[in-house]
Amino acid sequence: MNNILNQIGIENYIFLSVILFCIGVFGVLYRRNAIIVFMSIEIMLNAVNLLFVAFSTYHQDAQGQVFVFFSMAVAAAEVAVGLAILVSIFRNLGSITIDNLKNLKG
Amino acid sequence: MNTLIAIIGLGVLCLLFEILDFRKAIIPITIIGLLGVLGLTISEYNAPNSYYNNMIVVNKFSVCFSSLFIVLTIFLVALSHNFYENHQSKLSDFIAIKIFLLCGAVAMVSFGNLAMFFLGIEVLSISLYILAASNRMNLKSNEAGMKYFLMGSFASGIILFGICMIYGAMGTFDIAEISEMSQSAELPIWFPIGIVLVTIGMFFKVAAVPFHFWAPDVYEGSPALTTATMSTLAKVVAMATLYKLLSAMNADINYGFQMVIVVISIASMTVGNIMALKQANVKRMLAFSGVSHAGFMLMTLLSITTSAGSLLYYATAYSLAGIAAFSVILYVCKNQNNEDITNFHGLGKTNPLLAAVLTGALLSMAGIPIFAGFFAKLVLFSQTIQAGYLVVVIAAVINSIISVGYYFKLILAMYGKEPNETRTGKPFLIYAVAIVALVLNVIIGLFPSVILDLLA
Amino acid sequence: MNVSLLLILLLVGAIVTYLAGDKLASKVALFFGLASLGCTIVLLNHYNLGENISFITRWITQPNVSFALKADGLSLAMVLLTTALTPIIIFSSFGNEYKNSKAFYALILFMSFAMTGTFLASDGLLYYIFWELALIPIYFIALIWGNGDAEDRKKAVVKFFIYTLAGSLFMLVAFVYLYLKAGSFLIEDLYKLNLSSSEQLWIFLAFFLAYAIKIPLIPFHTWQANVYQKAPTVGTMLLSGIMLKMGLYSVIRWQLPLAPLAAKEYLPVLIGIGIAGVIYGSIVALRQKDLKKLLAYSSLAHVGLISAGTYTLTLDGLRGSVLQMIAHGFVVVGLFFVAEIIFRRYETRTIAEMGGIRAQTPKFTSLFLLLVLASVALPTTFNFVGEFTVLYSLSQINVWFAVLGGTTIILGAYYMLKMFQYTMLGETNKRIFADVTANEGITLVLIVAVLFFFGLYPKPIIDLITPSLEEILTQINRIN
Amino acid sequence: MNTNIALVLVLAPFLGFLINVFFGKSLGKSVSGMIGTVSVVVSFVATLYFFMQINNTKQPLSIALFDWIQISNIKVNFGFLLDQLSVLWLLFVTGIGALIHLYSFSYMHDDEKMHSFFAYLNLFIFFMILLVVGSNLLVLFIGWEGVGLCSYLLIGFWYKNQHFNDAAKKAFIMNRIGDLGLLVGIFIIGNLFSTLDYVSLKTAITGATNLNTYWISIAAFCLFIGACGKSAQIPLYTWLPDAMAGPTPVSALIHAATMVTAGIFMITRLNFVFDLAPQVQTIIAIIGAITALVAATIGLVQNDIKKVLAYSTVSQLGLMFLALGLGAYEVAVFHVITHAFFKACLFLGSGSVIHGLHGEQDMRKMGGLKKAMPITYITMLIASLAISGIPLFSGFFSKDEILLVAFEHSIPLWVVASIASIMTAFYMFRLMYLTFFNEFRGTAEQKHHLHESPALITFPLIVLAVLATIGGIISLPFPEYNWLNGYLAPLFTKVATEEHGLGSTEYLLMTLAVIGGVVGIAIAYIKYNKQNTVPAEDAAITGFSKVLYNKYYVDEIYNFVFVKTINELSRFFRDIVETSLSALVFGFGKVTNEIGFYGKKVQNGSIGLYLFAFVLGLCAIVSYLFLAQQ
Repeated sequence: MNNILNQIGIENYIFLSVILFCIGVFGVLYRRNAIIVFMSIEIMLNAVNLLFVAFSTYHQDAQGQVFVFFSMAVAAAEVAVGLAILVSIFRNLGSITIDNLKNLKG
Repeated sequence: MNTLIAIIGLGVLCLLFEILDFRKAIIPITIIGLLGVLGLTISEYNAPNSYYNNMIVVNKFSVCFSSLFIVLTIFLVALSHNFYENHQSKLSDFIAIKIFLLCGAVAMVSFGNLAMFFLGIEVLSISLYILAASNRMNLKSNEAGMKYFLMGSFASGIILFGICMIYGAMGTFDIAEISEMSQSAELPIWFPIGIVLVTIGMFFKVAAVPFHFWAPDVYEGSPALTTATMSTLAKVVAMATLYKLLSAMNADINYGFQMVIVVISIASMTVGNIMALKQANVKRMLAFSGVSHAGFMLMTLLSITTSAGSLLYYATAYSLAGIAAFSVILYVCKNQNNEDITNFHGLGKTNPLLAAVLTGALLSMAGIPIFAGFFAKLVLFSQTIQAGYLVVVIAAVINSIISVGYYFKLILAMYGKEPNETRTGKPFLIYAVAIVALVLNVIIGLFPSVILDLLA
Repeated sequence: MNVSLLLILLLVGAIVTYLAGDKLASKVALFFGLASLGCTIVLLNHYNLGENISFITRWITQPNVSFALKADGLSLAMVLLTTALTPIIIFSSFGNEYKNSKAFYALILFMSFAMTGTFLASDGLLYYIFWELALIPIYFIALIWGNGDAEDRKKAVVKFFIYTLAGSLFMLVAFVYLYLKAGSFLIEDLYKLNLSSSEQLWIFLAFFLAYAIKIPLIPFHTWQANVYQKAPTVGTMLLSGIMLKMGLYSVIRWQLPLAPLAAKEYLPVLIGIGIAGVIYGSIVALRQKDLKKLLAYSSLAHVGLISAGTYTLTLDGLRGSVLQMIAHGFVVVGLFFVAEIIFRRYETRTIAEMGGIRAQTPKFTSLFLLLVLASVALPTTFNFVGEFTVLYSLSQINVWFAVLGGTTIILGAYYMLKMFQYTMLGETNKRIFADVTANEGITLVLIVAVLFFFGLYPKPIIDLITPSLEEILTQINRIN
Repeated sequence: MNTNIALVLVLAPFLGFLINVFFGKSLGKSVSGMIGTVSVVVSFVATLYFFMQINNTKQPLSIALFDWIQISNIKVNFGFLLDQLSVLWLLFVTGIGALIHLYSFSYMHDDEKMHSFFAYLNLFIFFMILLVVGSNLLVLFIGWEGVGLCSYLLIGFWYKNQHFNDAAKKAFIMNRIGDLGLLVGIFIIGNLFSTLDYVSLKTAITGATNLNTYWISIAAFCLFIGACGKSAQIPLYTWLPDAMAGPTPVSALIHAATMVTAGIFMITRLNFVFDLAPQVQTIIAIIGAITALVAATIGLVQNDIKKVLAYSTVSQLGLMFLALGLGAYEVAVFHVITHAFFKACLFLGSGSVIHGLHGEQDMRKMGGLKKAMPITYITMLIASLAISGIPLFSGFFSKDEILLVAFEHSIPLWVVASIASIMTAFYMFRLMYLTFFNEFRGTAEQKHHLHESPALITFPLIVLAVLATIGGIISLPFPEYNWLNGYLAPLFTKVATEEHGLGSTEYLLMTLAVIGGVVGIAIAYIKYNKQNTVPAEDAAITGFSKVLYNKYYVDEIYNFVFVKTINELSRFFRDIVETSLSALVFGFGKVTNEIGFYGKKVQNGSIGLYLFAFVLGLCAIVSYLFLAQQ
């Protein structure tokens, strides 16, 4: 493990995560389908998870990996709630495009 | 620590009551339970301690804010009785969620480890997502929930990324260690980046400009009691957490960062107040007012080493006024489809007491003396001037003037117009909450030392 | 025995009045008004005997705020004005029926509580709190019990509230700044500060904004006429009789001693603003159609002169201003009451719809005329004593100030007599005008009696205020 | 003792005023009139007491009552000063006052508000006494403003007529213009000498070595403005003719004999100040001469009997100011006294005529009243002869002294004054002929009711006519017989005009003046008695006499230049400035509201936008902190 990190360098992990994170961000910004937006958020979270693991190895410290479990659990809970909301929106509206959600404004 | 466990126990108890069919006892028992927890919390005031490898740190700061949160939750629970009259079967769920929300809140001000901070913030947020969307059949509520959820989890992602950067820089999640290490000369650039990202995530939670756009929409769409929760409890929690985060990690608030805070603070006040002027929906108006108050509270970050007391005072004043105002709004808009200002016409004639309470609450928010809001602003101004930011204070003063414009719109509606409907019933709990909240507000207004000296 | 008793009495009075119910409210309020007047007189007696009737106790530790009430001659004179006018104002309202009168009278007493507090407070923050508190009751009085179109009224009243609040918030900032320098809000500690002249300038300006709006000085007066017109007469009396004196009093008590260098540097400008107010107010008053508006502009002119007197920074100027404040308080209350008496009978405030009243009501006419004469400062009225002293002090600065300020003698006579002519004189009005009732008569006679008594014998008041004004003057002239 | 009598002197009319105000109506007309008259008589008696005393002892009496106003360096006492001047003045104020009260008893008997008339008259006497006896300038100022007030009340006595009210208001305001001047003068004196008390002022001035004559001149000029207002001199004279709107006794008392001489009193009182300001004295003399001439020319063509007398008063006051300006104070005082006698007599006589004709004042509708009203005729004739300066009548002596003094100082002034005197003779006899000679020109109804006025009216006329005849003896042009100069001498710092005998020049001048007077009378006789001309109707008046008839259009000019301007200004302030100031304040609110309105459009409900703003904010902060800082 340590070896690989030495070969590749922590910066590259960071760059990868940042790129992944940005992909997630752009997904959230540009996609209009709620499910895909959820997935983009998941990409963001997973990018961070990746970085956590990398840092964990970098610091030779297990805390980072434990934190990943935390974040995964939280993400799961979040998505569960999100999907539930989505379902009720679909029931009321018959669509899951977030552009339809413009009743509240001004 | 005991607080946290007791609160969770209370939440579980709530859910059990439903199973055991003790529905009627839920609210009284919860209130009594929360009062007990309050006592328990206060007893720890003079006994700072840390638990579970510093996961939880109990100190004066956490005790004070936790107590405030518990008090606010008591009010919110008391208001639930009337609000959920027609949803008796779900009462326990709502109450339990509120209590879990409190859990998250307490965790957020007593964390000793970033993991605890993250957990707390997520528990709080998820509970709020649920509450926001809790009126399933109402599209507005759905929309509010969805907006809040999407933006909230986006912000959570940012916070998580920030935490990750901090971890990358320091190799630990423990606040005390981070604080110690941050004193050293050579810090990886990741650390400030992480701090900034976390701060931005928290700016979102307190709804500071330009991260505030969710607030009015979500406040408007959510059921009124949820709006009350968000605008009082959630806002105060987020602000306290941000404060604690920045002060506990001994983060280097350099000149550039202070400028950012100055700009965001002024922008929040200004945008919030100006936008509030033209609102016809009271909840929306209070949302923007909340944005501006966030701007005020952000001023405490400019003198972070000394301003804990004033933040506590401001938060208490603001949230008590908010509770009082929302209890009146709950009463007035009970059977209405909307919260338009027209609903308040003639309240001064039909319900003079409630009208007086709402007036008092609004005056407090506007910062008129003898109400706590005045002292809150005074202390804030004095600290900020001392920190050398006269500009911010001038901006804040101008904003206070603008804010009077919309607060008085509501007062005018209550006293200047004829009532267009009869209002019946005097729900005891709503009256009680409204009056107690306002009286507490006035008391701490008359004796500010009671609160200010707690964190001196 | 100390002055806090007076505040307690008024506050308790407000509460008891509210609890007494609609029927008894007016009488209970009058009782407390008279009781506070009695209390003031007793306190005055104690003060004259050299007893200490001040009251001070620590209120808030952090920030360091004290509940400090200091009674010196100046404060007591203003308190006397307040507590003397309050029962008169309450009594004057006996002829009217008010909806929800318990709240109405409670608000009057509450307002007089706040104003008394403003005059007594010797702690900056306490003073500020009373200052703001006084604003709230008048807002509601004008809003709920006012007259005219509801929308217009709302606009005027809200403008008034926001405008005055806007000014005073800057004063708050100034106070906070001073506090950070001195570590206390107590006036004695603030007096000890050594501020640079630029600091003084900013502080002066912050105070000036608050006071210029409250007094009001031109061009900050735009709220005044509308609010005076829209507010119920009782509210107008409170506003013009007492509340605007708060601003003038504060100039003497707070603004000048705290920032004397700025005041000295801009002395001609400040006096100029005051005098411009005299001329402008008088000229605008000439062509007002509404009686209350006319009186409002006359008030603008008078306070312009008073403020010019205070800004002379001489003992005469200050003394004349204080005398004129008290005199103006009484006369303006009387004149607004006259407007109310006419309104009770003719349901109008438009001057063109009046006229020919004199033939029907000799008593009322005489009293009205006496008030008009007092207002134009005829010798032997109290107003003359004040106006003369102020003009004299202006002449000491520059004779032209006295000449320009003295135009009030001419213009004041012009608009007041014109008003009197078209309201009272002329062919007998066809509508019946019942002569004043006993209540109305007593009120007017009391006011007139006060004006003429002190016009001939102002010595007690001069003796009361002079020592404290001298003290303030030494503070103004201290060398940093 | 003296204090008490002085208090009685001052307060008796005030008591009369109070009684009449509060109980007048219930007491009935006769009693209220009685009280009014008696109270003035009491004052007169008290005055006589003081007169005797002071004439004997030559010592002025100072009476201090209480401290009134206190200003930094000056304590103003409410006190009285009874000296030669004030007692002399009091004598004719209360004396003529008593006579006119008596006269009013009958004259106003038909008026329903007789008690308030007496109340006002009493109040006037009270203030006039205060004006005269005050020991300092501020007490004088009380009286000064007080008499102005009473004048206002009495001009507008018939308040149902708005024109009368306008006249009253005009009088008050023009007086107040003067009052401001007086007040400023008082201020300057106070600033210069730290006292307002006459006695200490005099000591301060006479004792001082280096006086600030510049400021003293300005003070004197300001005081003179005050005198102009009260004594109706150019440019502040226009109120006096209008003041004839009041009842005739008022015109006689206030606007002829007493109040309008207050300016002369004040200047005489402060002669030591004016003596230090020669330029101002010149101005006074010139203004006085011009006023005398201008008013006389206007008087030539007036048809209202009271207007003629009013302009005559203005003209005579001008002569007095001429004397004052030339430093001949005692001469001015002398003329004040004789003028009070004959002018009061003339006014009361005209009142008697008006009374007889039931309110008619237009001389074109009179004529031939000689037979119907013999006493009125004779007394008025005497007074007219006096005013025209016919030898042996009182006016001859006083006027002649003025002309003499004028001649000594400046020929042009003498010429102007002489022309004014000739005109006086002309218009007075124009008045006499139009009123009393030839045939009656009024309605038959009026003719039927023509009668001599009752005794209460004729008695004062007779008394005044006698005084007008013999009044000259108090100051005969022979030094050894000149009682007045000797009496007043202690007042003046400068030695009064050299006590020279009458040389040939003087006799020549005297003759010239007499001839002038006779010529004036002769012209009037030819035109209005011989040719029996009746002045044309208003519309038919043309040419220069139209300008004269319309008083040189001064009222119109004043109206246009001052009243209109100030009213337009007021309208401009009210409609434009006030509105725009108000709009400015509202503007702040409006602008913020507008911004709020557009802000609402930004908040369009789209999550995409919200998130975009979020990311934008994030990028901005991060780039500011980490890129801009590098």
